[in-house]
Amino acid sequence: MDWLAPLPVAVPLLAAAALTAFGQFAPPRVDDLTGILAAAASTVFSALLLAEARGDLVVHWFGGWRPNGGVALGISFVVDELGAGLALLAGVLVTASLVFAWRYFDEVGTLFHVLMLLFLAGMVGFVLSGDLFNMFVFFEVMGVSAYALTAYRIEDRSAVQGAINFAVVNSLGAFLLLIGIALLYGRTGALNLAQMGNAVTTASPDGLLVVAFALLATGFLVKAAAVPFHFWLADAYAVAPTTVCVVFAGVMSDLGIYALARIYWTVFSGPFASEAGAVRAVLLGAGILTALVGAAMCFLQRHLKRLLAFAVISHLGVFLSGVALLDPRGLAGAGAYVGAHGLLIGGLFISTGMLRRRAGSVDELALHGRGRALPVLRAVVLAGVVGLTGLPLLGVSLGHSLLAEGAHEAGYPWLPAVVTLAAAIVAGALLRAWARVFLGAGPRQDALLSPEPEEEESVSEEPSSLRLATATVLVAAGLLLPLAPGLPGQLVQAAERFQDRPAYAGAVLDGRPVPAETAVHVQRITLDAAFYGLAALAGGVLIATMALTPARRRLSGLGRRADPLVRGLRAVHSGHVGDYTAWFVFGTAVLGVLLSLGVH
Amino acid sequence: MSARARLALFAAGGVGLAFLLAWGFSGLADFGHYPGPYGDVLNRVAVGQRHVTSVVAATVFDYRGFDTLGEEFILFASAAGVALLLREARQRDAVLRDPVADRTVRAVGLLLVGPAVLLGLYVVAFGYLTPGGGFQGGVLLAAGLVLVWAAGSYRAYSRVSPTTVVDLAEGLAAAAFPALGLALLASGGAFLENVLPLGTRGSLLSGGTIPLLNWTAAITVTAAVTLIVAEFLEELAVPLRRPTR
Amino acid sequence: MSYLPYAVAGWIFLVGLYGIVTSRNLIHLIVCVSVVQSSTYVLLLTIGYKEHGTAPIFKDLPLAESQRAVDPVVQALTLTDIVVGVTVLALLLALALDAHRATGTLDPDELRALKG
Amino acid sequence: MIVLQVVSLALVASGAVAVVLVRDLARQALVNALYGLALAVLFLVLQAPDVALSEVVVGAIAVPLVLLAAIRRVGRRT
Repeated sequence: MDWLAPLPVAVPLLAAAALTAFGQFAPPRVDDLTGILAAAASTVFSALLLAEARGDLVVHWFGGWRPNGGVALGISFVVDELGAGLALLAGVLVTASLVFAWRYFDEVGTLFHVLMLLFLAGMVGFVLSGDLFNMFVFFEVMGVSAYALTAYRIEDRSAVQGAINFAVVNSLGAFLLLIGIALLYGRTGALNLAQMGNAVTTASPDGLLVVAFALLATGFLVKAAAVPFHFWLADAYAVAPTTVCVVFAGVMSDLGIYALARIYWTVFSGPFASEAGAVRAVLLGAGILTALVGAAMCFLQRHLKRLLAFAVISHLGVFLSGVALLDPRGLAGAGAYVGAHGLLIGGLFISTGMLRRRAGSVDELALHGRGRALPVLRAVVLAGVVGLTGLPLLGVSLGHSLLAEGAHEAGYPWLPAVVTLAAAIVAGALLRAWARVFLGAGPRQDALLSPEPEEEESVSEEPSSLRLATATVLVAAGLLLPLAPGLPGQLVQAAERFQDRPAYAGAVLDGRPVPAETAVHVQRITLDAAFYGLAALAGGVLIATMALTPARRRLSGLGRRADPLVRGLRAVHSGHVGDYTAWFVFGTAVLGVLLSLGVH
Repeated sequence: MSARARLALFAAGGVGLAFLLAWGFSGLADFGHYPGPYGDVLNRVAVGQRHVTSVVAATVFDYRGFDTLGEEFILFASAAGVALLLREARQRDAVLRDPVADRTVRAVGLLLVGPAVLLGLYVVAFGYLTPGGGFQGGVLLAAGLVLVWAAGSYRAYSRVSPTTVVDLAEGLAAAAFPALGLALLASGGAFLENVLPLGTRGSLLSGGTIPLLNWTAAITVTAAVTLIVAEFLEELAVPLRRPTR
Repeated sequence: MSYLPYAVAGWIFLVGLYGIVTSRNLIHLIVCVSVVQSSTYVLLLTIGYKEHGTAPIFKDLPLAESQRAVDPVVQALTLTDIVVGVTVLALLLALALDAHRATGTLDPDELRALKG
Repeated sequence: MIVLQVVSLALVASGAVAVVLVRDLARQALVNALYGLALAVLFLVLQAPDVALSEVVVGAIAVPLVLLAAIRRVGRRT
């Protein structure tokens, strides 16, 4: 069944090319239909691949060039469960967003749909590829289409600037990937991940390996928006069309974290085995910093899409922390988080899109009380926010529970408390915005929040039931995901296999089946995790209440004391591409030097 | 950040990055001592396995042909992206201006069209035997088409490469790559696995799928580069509007 | 001397970044991005080079000769890299033209609609 | 390492500096095209004729074309 592997990539590529060739002659709606059908087909193939990857890695050698004596001649897709799961998530979100976009992008002919399909193919190829340079190629397929989609509204100056910041910083990240690839190629004479891993299994972690890992990790962390490489994300997600944001926020950035985990476990886990503690500490530091900075910035926003963008950054920090534990439960936790989060945040972005179309704005203060007439949307958004915070058994709670177990095992028992703090602040911001928009709570002015340029649009349309249904389905799916039968155990088993380097190399290079899995016992939610989830929710309600009621004066008193910090944080997010590049260089150096010092 | 603070931050990071790069590069083999094995293996087996004389072409269109598929679609995405971003000039009916007024320059330019196109075709055709190939030749072919624009006038260029035809060519050629891959997959082999006869080593018909993919790439590249350049030149053909704010 | 080519690649990388950080014009900045990228071409090709090596193109050479040729793989990678470079450059330039159309400037100091 | 390689490496290293330091857009486009040719020479002496040919058609034809069009559009000094 390895013939399945190329299909989720080849089908959208073929559809994009055909749409370019024939779209100009086709009647209207053909672009919508082709887009949705191709994305749905890719989703189905990814789902089949996921089922196929349950038993064994799915390995497909392009051109039929099977490896000879441990040397790979060609390129392979190597599909594991976590990768197939991400491909499935990408397919679901692209399909949903194209349904949401029905009839909306007519003015540009087929271009929008062509780019969305290429974007999907890029994401899926990136997670399925077992070849480091091929990953770079798909990184760029994904990137080039994403930059263009971000600036869709070319008459909006912030959209164009957001796209420029996105394109420059991500391109720089891609160049770091290339240098890392060149270093590894110079050492191992290979590009296949399994072969590279075999070549350095017993090597000592010397300068070349440490630097190669640091550069590759940074390149992927740029995509995953770890602090201080995160600036572009808030800019791009705030301005991209809602349809595109659904996919950006729901899955694109997560792919960076997946790739980081992938190269660590297939290539570097051998030579770094004795120094894993240092790698863990550095990556965990980056994850925690990202979670907290993202949460703080989230609370300071009034532009709803930018607010959600910083929430995404905070969540990415949590995913990174899970992976950084270098433990199966931590990785499984990150996987569970990513799945639930992708669906829920997708639903929330669609909801902001509906608000914009209904009330002509995505400004929390301008929208004050204007959501009162939308009871269904009100419920959907609240459900999404609660699911993102961690109501026991629903939404991200499974992720949190697994991550907490992993943190205990890895010797970081305080990590869940930090994650809970970040989750509470994000929940506070989201609930504040929800209450202001949908209940009309709180004042209409708030000096604490970042000023936003007015961009009222004079549109007012009834929410279409198709769009409302899309948002509802995504939020419901995200909420109920942890209840899928057998999911916790499967995730942990998948994570254990993901971290089994010899089995991976054997399957890829020698066609050996991976060892049968051992049964694991996983609780759907631990008592600790239930407590932390409720604490985050309670903290969020408290923070939102304080932000909206007379108690806010006390909060702003607190705010004054923290004023230099807040102002500094704001000033750093300057929107200046030169600043972002300087931060990029600085962050790369810090990450690299810390890893070097830690490993040596 | 002030310009000075930005430079200071960059300097601090730059020193660290320079140190890191130096440390990493010091672990490489000395210049001129490529350790292998990937390239050495391909150099040994490619001519025998694929009956072409350029191992780079065999790598690009066969061993690592899937990279090239991705690369083609990067170019394809860029053409679509540029068309999306520069759509405004295309949509407005403005008075079109000729970019080159001098008649002698035009005549020289037109004279160059023939050589550019011939050179492009040659570079494409012999790409898997000698240096060159679909990409390099494709850019030359596109340059030939653009010369018609620069030397003639915008309207003449529009006649030589009307968007409809270029879009059709680009889409069909780009589709051919994954379609061929899927066809070979359906025939029981792997995606893009060659089943065609390999021909005599060194002849134009050697290499099985390699010449096919080479020409596919050439058409895609010609069309995509033409579209991209045309979008930029169209920007010049319409007068600049004052910014809205 | 044997590490000079790698040092040159590193140098180009940092020089290009310096250009981006200090640039006062988006088009200048975009060209600097392509300079950063060109360092990866140099690095890849120098890593695959062999002393006294020939280009990996074989007319009627005996098989043993093939082992004197330089690495064809890095050349294939660099070809892809160059295509990526020109596509990203074109896309960034298109974005710069849009920014200019919307704001009338290309100075990064003035293109800061997204703050805080 | 042969002399030709050292010379072309030096040329490329200084070419990159020149491209970055020239602030006038049209002049930078010209210097950038020359830098592309220097890279092509380096690739040639590194026994990579395919890559050199690519760099020539990209660096000396495609990039200058779009770059000059963009510069003409926005005006040389902005």
